[in-house]
Amino acid sequence: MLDSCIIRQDFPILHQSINGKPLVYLDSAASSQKPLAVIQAMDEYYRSYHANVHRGIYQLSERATEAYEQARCKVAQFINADSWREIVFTRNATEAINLVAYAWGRRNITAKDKILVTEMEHHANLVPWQQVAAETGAQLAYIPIDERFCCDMGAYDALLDERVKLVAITQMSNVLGTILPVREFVTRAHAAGALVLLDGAQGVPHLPTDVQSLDVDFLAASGHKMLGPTGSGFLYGKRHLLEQMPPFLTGGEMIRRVTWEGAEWNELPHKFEAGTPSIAEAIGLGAAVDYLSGLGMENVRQHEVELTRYALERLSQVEGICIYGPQQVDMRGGAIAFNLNGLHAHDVAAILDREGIAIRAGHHCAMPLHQKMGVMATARASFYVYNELTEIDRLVEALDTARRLFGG
Amino acid sequence: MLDSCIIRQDFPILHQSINGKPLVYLDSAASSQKPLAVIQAMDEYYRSYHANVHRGIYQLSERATEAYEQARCKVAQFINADSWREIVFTRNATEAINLVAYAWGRRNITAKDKILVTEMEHHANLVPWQQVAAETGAQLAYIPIDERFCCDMGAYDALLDERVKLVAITQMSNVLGTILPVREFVTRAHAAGALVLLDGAQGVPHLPTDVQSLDVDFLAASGHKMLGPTGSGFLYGKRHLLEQMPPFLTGGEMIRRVTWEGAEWNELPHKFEAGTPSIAEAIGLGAAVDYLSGLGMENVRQHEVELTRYALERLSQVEGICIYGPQQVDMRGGAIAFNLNGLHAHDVAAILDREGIAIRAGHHCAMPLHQKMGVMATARASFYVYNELTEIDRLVEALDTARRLFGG
Amino acid sequence: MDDLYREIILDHYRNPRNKGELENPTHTFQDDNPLCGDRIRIDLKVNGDGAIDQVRFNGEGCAISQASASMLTEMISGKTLEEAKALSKQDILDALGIQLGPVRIKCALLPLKVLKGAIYGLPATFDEEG
Amino acid sequence: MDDLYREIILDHYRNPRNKGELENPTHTFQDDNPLCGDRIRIDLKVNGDGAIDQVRFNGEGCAISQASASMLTEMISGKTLEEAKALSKQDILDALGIQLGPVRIKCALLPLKVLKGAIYGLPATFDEEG
Ligand SMILES: Cc1ncc(COP(=O)(O)O)c(C=O)c1O
Ligand SMILES: Cc1ncc(COP(=O)(O)O)c(C=O)c1O
Repeated sequence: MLDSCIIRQDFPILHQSINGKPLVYLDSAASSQKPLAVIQAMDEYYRSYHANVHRGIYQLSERATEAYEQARCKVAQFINADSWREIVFTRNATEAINLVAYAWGRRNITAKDKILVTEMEHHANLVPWQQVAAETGAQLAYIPIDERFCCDMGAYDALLDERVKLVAITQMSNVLGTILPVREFVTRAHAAGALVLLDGAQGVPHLPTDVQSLDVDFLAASGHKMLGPTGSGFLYGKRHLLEQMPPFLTGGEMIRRVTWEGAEWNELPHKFEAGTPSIAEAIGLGAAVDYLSGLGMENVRQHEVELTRYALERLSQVEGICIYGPQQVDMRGGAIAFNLNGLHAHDVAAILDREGIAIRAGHHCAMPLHQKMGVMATARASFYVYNELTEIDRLVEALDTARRLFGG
Repeated sequence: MLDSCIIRQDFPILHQSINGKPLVYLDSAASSQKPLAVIQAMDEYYRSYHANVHRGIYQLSERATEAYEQARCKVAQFINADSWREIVFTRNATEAINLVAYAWGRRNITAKDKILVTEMEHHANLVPWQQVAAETGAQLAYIPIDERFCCDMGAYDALLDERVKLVAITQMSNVLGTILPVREFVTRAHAAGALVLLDGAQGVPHLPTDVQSLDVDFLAASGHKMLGPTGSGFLYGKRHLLEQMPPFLTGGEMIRRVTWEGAEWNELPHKFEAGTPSIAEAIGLGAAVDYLSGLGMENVRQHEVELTRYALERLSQVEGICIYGPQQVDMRGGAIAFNLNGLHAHDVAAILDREGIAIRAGHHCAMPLHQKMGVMATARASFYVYNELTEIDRLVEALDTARRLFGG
Repeated sequence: MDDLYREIILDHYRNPRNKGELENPTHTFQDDNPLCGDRIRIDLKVNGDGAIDQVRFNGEGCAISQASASMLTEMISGKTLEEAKALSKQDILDALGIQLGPVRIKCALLPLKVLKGAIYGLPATFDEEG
Repeated sequence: MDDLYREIILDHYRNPRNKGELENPTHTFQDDNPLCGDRIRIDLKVNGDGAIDQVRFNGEGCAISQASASMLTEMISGKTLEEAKALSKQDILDALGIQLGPVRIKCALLPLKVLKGAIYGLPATFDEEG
């Protein structure tokens, strides 16, 4: 495991008490905390070289441009993209998926086509495709999950006919923790002539991710879930696809030339970045990527495997608990959804908050999945590099407290 | 005038030297610098209460939600919106305009309709309407500017027939400095049955702006040009219009309910904010608005009037200079575009950079306007609350240096 | 141990008052909060004098929403419709007597929203501006 | 006073070499950088041995782009097409002998881009990755 003692020193937010108890932050699947390196990179930008990028002929602007574009290169390397031109900065994973839905989906999908998503998708990788389907007349079909909380690959094969234009799947479920066999999904999709969009919002922060070996066509990710600032996210797209796509948002920066009659577009990736970009956010994301690379993504994954293993073991002993998700740690990440018998998840979260423990409760932006599981809400604990085993002990104790309070 | 000595203490970036000379930052029209209050508000957020907003039942998330929504209220008050529900946070003004172009424009504008824009629009308020026109078959017409660099209101009247659905105009030109008679534009547009979108990217940072008294239907603005962080901007829209519009980006946060078949949308303004929002950015923008309100927008305007008056006077004495924009300070803001006879604007900017002076050179995202003025590029100096008269002296001296270098 | 779950709230949650449904209600309404899955239905029987003779609630959800519904039924039993209409958000929060964050406040106010829906025959809008 | 505008650059800018156009060029190309409005055209006359007999450039723009074009014409005069093809970005930057930021570097390289366009009959792509 990583030495979380050392890592925790880099995260100022963790050194506080909530209701007199040391904070235990178990909601990284919603948004991760930020190391000093990220906070300071942005602070330094604002204090010493903020300026608008790309068109400035003065030193502040040149420094800002260089830092902004360097951040792009770091992200490209982090996911092993072939070129920095394949990285488009966005506000979050949601915007990245919408970009594809607007600039590729609405142009390439027609009434006779099909889009496949899994039953465990986050709304971000579901509602945009419902909208594309509604507007184009295409059919949206769901790849079912089985009783082990994994995708039913036989059912996937059965759905995958030549009408399928796009398979949009998550790399890791934000509810169940399930890790999908992405390479397998891609091979079959490509054989059927479909493209694959990977929602990496949960996967990229927690798993080594290589877009070239996965061979996905698009990848969306959230910077703020991988130690980066809010307002940061990105889209990766294969270059020839991005080249063919029309722009999405239009305005300054993304044009080469504008006349009274119309406009020519800028080269990649600027074609997809209209207006003043989120400069500090990109720089912060670059620092986050450096931090993660410094730890090593294999080590990050291993750290979370250990936390998850221990958590599953300890949690399964809590009376009346129901855990939703795969049991085997090699098939899952560190987002663990559960319910306590007879307690609403909101009440569980509220009691835990009193104990200084931050977890999430609700549908986690996956309402259809919850409907399928027959519950309106679940409680969810999720881990990251700064979590340690003793925090899981605190979680388990607090759950016992909650059970006693409501049981009695 | 404002006491820029005191104000400058709040802007750490200004206390540096470029090539051994104290930095003179004259590019605030591209992006303003940030006061400590803004930098620290974001820093504090990341160090002490970062969490995802809106759905968290723990204290960090509740604090973050409260700060995020308070920032929205501050922005609403700053432009005197009727309700915080009329404020949608965006990355920048460009995204705000695109939101309207997608969610209102493409739904309400048809082949028989007309859109009017002025000849001095920034690409952000031009290219999106070219795209709407191209996709819907509507006609895009240009309200011409006259030899005083003002809109020809007679020509506007002549263009304004019952086919016009939208008039999209800038509050202040980012090249010419021209302030448009917005109320007048609106009265005539509404009489003709057209809506008005105001591009406030330059206006809102520099002029007291009251959306209710202006009666504009939409207002777009950039947070990063009004002392706020990068990645911040907003759209104001009249509530009944926003209510009627379908969402733009879809995903988490913006839904009320999702089923396998489709989704119901959340209430305003969340319907238009898909995915994890730019939380630190909104908080930073709130702090920026507090800072500006503390100075008083009337005082900000007056400060810039004095700077502009002095700058026009001093610059007009520079040999071989041509200034593009109105002469009267009451008709204009503090963005001053010019060229030196025989020198390319790039060379001017590069020489000025050697003197520590940051100005912008190019087409300033207004290529058609430059085409009309018969130049490929202009140099532009622009002012904000932290600029002082002596910096204008430095600018004028450096222009003389440039002239000598290339003239000789 | 805990302000949020005062004994009275736990008591109403564990032993809800007036839980169930009425056969022929004069007024009925149902709504939910999809964010957390709280669901509340309220049935009223109002007599000729405009007084609430009988009230029942049904539903599922967290302790706050269920306790709030149970307490609300006690507050309005025997009252006139006019008195019930006059109930404010603050009355509910006072009865609960706890501090609530932005998410939980929606749980607490759902029953009142449903009651107003039953009385007016329409979903009430609680605009936080008001 | 200034590295960016070394005397040699100012000299080429003020007194451009080989400026103008050729009557019957064997190769010609024109391109611009719309960001700043720099525009360059290059005409070549290549003889039977594949050597560049005559070269002219025309255009407008900033001192960097114009000086770069002027210097480039001197560099390729009398050279073979093969030698001209072999010219790299670095060769141009070395000739200018100055440090350039990301915006100005495009100005400096526009003439080379146009030259390659003339030789290959196609716009060259300068991918900064390469
Ligand atoms: C699997 C998954 N996809 C997409 C998203 C959306 O991410 P964002 O809110 O950054 O757009 C999330 C985060 O909530 C997620 O967990
Ligand atoms: C008049 C005007 N409109 C729109 C914009 C675009 O602003 P942003 O880059 O923040 O989207 C600008 C800024 O460059 C501007 O000056």
